[in-house]
Amino acid sequence: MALLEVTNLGISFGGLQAVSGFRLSVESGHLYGLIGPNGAGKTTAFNMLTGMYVPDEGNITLDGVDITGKTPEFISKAGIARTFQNIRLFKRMSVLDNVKVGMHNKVTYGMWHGIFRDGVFRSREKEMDQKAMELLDVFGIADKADYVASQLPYGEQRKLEICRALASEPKLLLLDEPAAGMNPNETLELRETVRKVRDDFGIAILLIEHDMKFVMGICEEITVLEYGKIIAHGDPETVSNDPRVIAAYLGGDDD
Amino acid sequence: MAGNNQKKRKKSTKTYILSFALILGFWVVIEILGHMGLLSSKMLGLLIPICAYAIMAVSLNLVVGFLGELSLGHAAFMLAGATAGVVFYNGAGLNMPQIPRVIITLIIGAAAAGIFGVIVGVPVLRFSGDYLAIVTLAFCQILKNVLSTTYLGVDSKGIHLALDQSAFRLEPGAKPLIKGAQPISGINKISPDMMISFTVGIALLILTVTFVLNLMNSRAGRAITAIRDDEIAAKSIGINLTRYKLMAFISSAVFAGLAGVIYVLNLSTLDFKKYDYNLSINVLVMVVLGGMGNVPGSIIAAAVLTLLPELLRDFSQYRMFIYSIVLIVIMLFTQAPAFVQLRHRLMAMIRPKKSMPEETVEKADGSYFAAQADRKEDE
Amino acid sequence: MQFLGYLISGISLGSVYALIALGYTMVYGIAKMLNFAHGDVIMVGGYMVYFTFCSRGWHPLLAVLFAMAVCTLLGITIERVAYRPLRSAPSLAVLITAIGVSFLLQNSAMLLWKSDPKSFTSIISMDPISIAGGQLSIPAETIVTIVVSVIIMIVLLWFVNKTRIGHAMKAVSEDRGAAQLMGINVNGIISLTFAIGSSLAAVAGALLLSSYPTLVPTTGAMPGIKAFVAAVFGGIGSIPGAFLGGVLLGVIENLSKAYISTQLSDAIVFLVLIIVLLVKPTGLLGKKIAVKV
Amino acid sequence: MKKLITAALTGVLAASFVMSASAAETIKIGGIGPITGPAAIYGTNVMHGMEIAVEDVNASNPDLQFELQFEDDEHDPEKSLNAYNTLKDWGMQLLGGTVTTSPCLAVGAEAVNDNMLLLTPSASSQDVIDLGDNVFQVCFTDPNQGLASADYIKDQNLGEKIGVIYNSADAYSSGIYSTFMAEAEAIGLEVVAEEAFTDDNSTDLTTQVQSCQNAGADLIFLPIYYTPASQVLIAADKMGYDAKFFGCDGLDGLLTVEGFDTSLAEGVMLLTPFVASAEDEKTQEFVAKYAEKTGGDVPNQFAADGYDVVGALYAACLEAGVTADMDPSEVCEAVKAVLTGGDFSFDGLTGEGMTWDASGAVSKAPRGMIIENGEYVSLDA
Repeated sequence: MALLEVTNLGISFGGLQAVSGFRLSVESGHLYGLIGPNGAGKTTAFNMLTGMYVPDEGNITLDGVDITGKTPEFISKAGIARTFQNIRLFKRMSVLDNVKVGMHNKVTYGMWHGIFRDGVFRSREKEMDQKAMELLDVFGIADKADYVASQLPYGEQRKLEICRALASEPKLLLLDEPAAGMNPNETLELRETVRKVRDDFGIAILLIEHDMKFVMGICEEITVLEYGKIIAHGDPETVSNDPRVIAAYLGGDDD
Repeated sequence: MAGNNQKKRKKSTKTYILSFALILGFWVVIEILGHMGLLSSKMLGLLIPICAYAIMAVSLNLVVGFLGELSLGHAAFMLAGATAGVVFYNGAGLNMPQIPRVIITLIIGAAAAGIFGVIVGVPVLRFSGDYLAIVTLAFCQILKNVLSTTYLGVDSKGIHLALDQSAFRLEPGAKPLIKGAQPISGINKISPDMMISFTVGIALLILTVTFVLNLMNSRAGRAITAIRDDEIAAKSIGINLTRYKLMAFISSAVFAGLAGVIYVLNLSTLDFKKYDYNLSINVLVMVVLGGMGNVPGSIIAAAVLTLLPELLRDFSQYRMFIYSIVLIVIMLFTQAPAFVQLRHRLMAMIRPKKSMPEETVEKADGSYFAAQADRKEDE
Repeated sequence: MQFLGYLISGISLGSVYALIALGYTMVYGIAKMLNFAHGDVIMVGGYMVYFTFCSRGWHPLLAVLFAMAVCTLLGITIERVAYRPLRSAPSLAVLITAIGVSFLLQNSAMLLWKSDPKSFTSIISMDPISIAGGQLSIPAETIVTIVVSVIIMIVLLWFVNKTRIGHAMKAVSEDRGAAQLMGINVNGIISLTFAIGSSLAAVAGALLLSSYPTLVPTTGAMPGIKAFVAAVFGGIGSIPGAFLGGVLLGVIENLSKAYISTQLSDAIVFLVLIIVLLVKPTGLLGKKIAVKV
Repeated sequence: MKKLITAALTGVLAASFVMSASAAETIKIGGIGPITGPAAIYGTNVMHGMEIAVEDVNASNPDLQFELQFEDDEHDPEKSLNAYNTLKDWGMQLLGGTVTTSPCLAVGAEAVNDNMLLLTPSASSQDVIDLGDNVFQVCFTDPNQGLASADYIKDQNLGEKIGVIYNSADAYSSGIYSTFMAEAEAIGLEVVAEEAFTDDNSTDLTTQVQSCQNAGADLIFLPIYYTPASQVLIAADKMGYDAKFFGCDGLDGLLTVEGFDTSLAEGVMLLTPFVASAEDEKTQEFVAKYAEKTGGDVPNQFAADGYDVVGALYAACLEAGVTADMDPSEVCEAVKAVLTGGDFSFDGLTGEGMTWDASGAVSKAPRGMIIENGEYVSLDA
């Protein structure tokens, strides 16, 4: 059985059908792409997958667990982590703390352990520090662990956000336009990072991206949305040759 | 990597050291001077209010600075704690030995404020921003108003509680504990020796500061600051928003309750009218002035703002006029971007070698008060 | 008939709240700050009318215009000196400064005009209107206040929605940065907002005191807070919301005084506020703010 | 910035070390009351009254001189304690204060601990004098006012159906109200409406007046201060409600509210110990001096109470032979002995032959007054 199984997912806002009939099957260790013109409903799909929106219809199962309409907290614990289109870091916390917050449900201890700073607190914190530094090291920003997140350059903020998502040890990582606003060099670097994440962590990655080169070069399977509906699905080559996709991109994309 | 870890530790340790050095230093100086008989009555009289306001400011900082929500009703928790404490202190606790009496009063005050914190927190935390502010203010007004019409007393027939004076009949000789809007009087001080009361106040302040700092430097505290910085991201990481918001809110209430108890025991009288939005705002001024999320800053600001009007006594009826001007000028000087830059440039001239990461550390304290502004943008 | 009497006095009080809340909501909507000193500008307006109309016998209209001019000047000065330097500072800093300004105005008034109360003569010299065969009389002040509030609300709505400057105000309200880029003079617009808000405060002061004639340096404080509550109640930033919130607040306050308990009326008013907000978290007519993920 | 604040704090501490040690040639009397904030009017009146009194007594006898320092408390118990401590540092030997009740409860408790004699001009709650045997009042105690009012209304048959409008958030007002209600019940006075307001909703009192009207009250008892009372009168006038009004000493000042149409106060009755328009020489002299000091203001009963505090303390000090070198506790014992000794009586502005008993309450005759043609006229006459 696939890691993530989405069937017939749909949601509407005030009469506007934002997404309908969305389906997806994701296997561990693979890279998936979700593309489409602006307003096609890609982020909305992400929001349903992560519990930010409650879908009107359809089913989502992760690793055999039904997560349809569950709270973000439940879904995060079940194993989905995400990043955001317009980076959402904890701006005034340190880089290290951002990652440690990511481990919120992985390394846990009760409030009173923290208040009394007992052995449990110390060992857990040590564990967190260690894991967090390792993660930061993977992304090459370990030397900036004490910086305030907002002080990082743009590209590194993207990296940190991925880092934070990975800290929750997800089975599936959702990346919402990870390359947005990056220069070609940074994009190239990011491509390597994403691959590395998939290989090192052995998780599934689903990403939304406008940069076609990026998507085509990295994803193994691509789903194309237009007006909330899937218009194409398949490997990069199939998708890029699909006349409907070409039409959609030539006609509708203003990006 | 190891170096970074050390630096990190250095940063939180710095806050701890600064906070405790401040409190203990204050205590030691006052104790020495007090025992030498060098303290003026005025200074002696200000000791407990300073402790109480410092506790209030530090606890409000938990909500405003760390959780990033504006509360205009912090005085309500102080009032809840003070009232519950006094009812015990003057009621059941009247004939107890002083030490257990004070301890139980403190516990009851803290518990009552905590319970009120739950009652307020559950509905209030569904709001944010100005709506949250107005609802906390509303709860403060409600509590004050309801207490001003409450009559409570004990006689041989048991406990009498009424919301109307005509329904309240006590046996002759029995003393009412709460009699409506009339201030409660006859509250003995913790100890006739101000130095002992002061030590109790300092101990409670240390308790508060330890709790807040430890909380903020733990998993729960990170969750709270994460919620402040970005609710949506915090949610996506699997943080239970309600749980941590309530945690911050209720902890803050509990300590406000403690502050209420020592404050009212020092004052010997409890007048519900005093605990209104003006008091909440005064504490808020301390928090903003001391720095959002800056614990030692809150303590210093509480002390300064408690002392300032007293220093202005010589100006007689002009003193509140001068106080308001000073307040505006301080705000402009510490908060206006133009002044802040000027200050930084001056600082840079004095300490030109300040390295980048250390600058970072200061910012991590959140002492540049960006909480409210950022959140506004997000909305 | 008794009920009608209570209702009318509630509407009378409510329309005063509405008038103050309109000023609050204007400033909030455009400058995005809670101007805690708004109530005290009302007080200053009240004193201005008192000294010109009540003491020197000016024509009421002239007195109100004079008060509006003084308050406008005061509002612009406050904004220029105390708020503008903090424009890009966090809004809490501005809030605290506004509280400082509020203290300053109250204490200045106390020093200038002493703390003893002054009894205000109504600027409206018409007789009360009797209805239902004299069983019920409605004070002329009530009618004037309601009419003036409605007119001001409509004018404000027209001004904001139909004029060039109004559009600029909306733009500043939506996105200050973008408005600046589009060549809108943001500082000018905010000054203008304060000018409008403060001149409204003068009118509110004159009408508040005509109905409730005690004038002391703290006269504006409590109505200011109540109007703030009313503005939130109606949906802060919304002009019709401020009006509706104000009127409802007055009615609830007076009806709970009349039928439930005079002692607990404050508690009841605030309880209703909380319940309404729980049901409708953005206030009665507030815009729903969609959080973009 | 932090350093700056720390430096300031240190400075403050240093400044507060210095204990005052001025020459002890005069007896130092302290006064505490609100001279800023919403209650400033009361404190300011008391302050000026005390100042005038000190000038008067000092002129009367060069051998015993008073020195007055008056501190602001903003009608706040906390600030009041600070004021008290400031005065202690100054070397205060006698305290004439505080003006308002709830601060007086805080300061009184401290004064009892210090054995500092406290004579309050106007903190009228019973709780104040219950604090200890060194706390005395110049004003009537609230319960007495409530009691006297109910009895007076009954005896003089002033009204059949009584309405009460009181400030439920104010110690003075609710104090009088509660004894009034108890006494009314005891003597069979019919109270048809009890209407409260608080400081937070006192902007509009029309509903309360309306309720009294609807209940058919023919006399409204107003145990409140004159400012809200003027609102009640205006509201009643606007709705054409013709009732009698009866109040306590708080109503004094009604006629002097700037801009108030005094014709509305016509027929208002009040129990008050002081009227500024009284013909007697003492009052006239005081009113003149007060006007001179304040640039034309008319004193209300608070000013007179303040004047009497100083006067009574001076007389008691003279009799007790208090000298400037005595410490506060000695002064307290001496003055207390005189005040409660049984044969001390003081003729002041607020009453002839005032005496005190061990409880601390004053005994003086309340005067029933009615306002006629814009003047107070004795009701008993």
